[in-house]
Amino acid sequence: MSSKTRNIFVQGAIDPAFIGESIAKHATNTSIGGHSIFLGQVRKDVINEKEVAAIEYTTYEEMALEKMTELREVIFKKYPLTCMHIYHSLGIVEAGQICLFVFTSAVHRKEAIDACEEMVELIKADLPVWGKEIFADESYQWKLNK
Amino acid sequence: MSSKTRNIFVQGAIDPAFIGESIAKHATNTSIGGHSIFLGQVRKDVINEKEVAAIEYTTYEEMALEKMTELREVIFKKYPLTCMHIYHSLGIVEAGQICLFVFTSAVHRKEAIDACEEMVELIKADLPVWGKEIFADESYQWKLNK
Amino acid sequence: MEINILAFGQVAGVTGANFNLKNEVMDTDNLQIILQQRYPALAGMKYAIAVNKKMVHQNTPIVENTTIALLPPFSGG
Amino acid sequence: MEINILAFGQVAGVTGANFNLKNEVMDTDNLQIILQQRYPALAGMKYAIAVNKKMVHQNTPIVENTTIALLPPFSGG
Repeated sequence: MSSKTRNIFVQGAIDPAFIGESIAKHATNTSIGGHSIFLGQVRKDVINEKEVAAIEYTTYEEMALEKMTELREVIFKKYPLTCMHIYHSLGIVEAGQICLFVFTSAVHRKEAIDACEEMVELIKADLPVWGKEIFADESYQWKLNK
Repeated sequence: MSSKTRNIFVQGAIDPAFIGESIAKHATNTSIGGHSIFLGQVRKDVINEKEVAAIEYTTYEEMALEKMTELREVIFKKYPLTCMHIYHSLGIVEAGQICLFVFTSAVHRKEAIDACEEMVELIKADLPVWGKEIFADESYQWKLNK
Repeated sequence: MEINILAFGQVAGVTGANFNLKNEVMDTDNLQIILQQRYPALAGMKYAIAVNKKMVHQNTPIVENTTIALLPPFSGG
Repeated sequence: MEINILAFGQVAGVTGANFNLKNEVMDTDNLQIILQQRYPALAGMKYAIAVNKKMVHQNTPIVENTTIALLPPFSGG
């Protein structure tokens, strides 16, 4: 594999201030005309009368990072992006906190928007990550992606 | 018009730190599962060998705010959003800086993503805002949206 | 009847951002003819007309206390 | 041949995150039968098998030094 493998995983929630800082870093790239960002936030879903307090994420890291390199190549081949940054939480992320940050930038908005949406779908479908929904009483169930 | 008219305009560039803070505010809304954000950034395009240094935005504010109220209603009727926030710059925005911030949130990602994309297109097409591309030598030309 | 007209973008560069017409102006088609005579530089400049903050897509009467605006193609975002 | 198996999510809840099989394991179909015997709680639990970090979609031979992983449906994001 020729592409560099990047780590996308961060421990715990993704800090909104970090998202602001990531955006700010792109000011020096003056060929960019549009950024598209998707953020996944943990929902306090109510399941059988119990509220989800947090999701605990685990991954098969080696496989996930290989897969991400592959997915990045798919997206960069399909869309003329200036750049793409992806972060996914591991460990506990409380309801209301950010667990996924997908950030694409391109000269024109359409490419950034389409690439971001497609990347989110690929991550949900193909990345070996598991979410365990933890209820306030410490019982849990495994999250299912739609 | 029954809906409250909100001001979407900010003087100068939109600060990435403000974007981070806007995201952070949504942590208390734990029904949200996905946020979609579009950011427009001023490009240093080269036109006839001259670089765009900045865009100066002007608007017909009264009409623009009425139109935004109308566009908000269109989008909220079509998509089950939790919330939507829109900011557009007026005055000078330098190349590399953010001039448009569209931020949608929903229980499920699809609605947030589709609503954000549609709102961006509506803003580009229907909002009475004009951008004057100012070159380094202080000459200018009027921006054209595609 | 004196009508006040707002202009924006490149149109404002020709007419100024705010000006009055003392002519009798019947409707928006009539307005365009008058503007063309007064500001020859508008020739070939694309613009729409808003009457009371709504874009008009066909000839529209102009009555007392109407707010008229001349809007070149939008280029926000 | 002893093979080492990684398990994740709800499958790991049954088998542990990391375990060895000392049986002779020919291929992935064979592996599933062995796992089913050893861990009856896997019955009705949906999982895919990755061989050397690639998902397998059909029966695949298991040779020496193969990395096997049991992957329940992904639920990232």
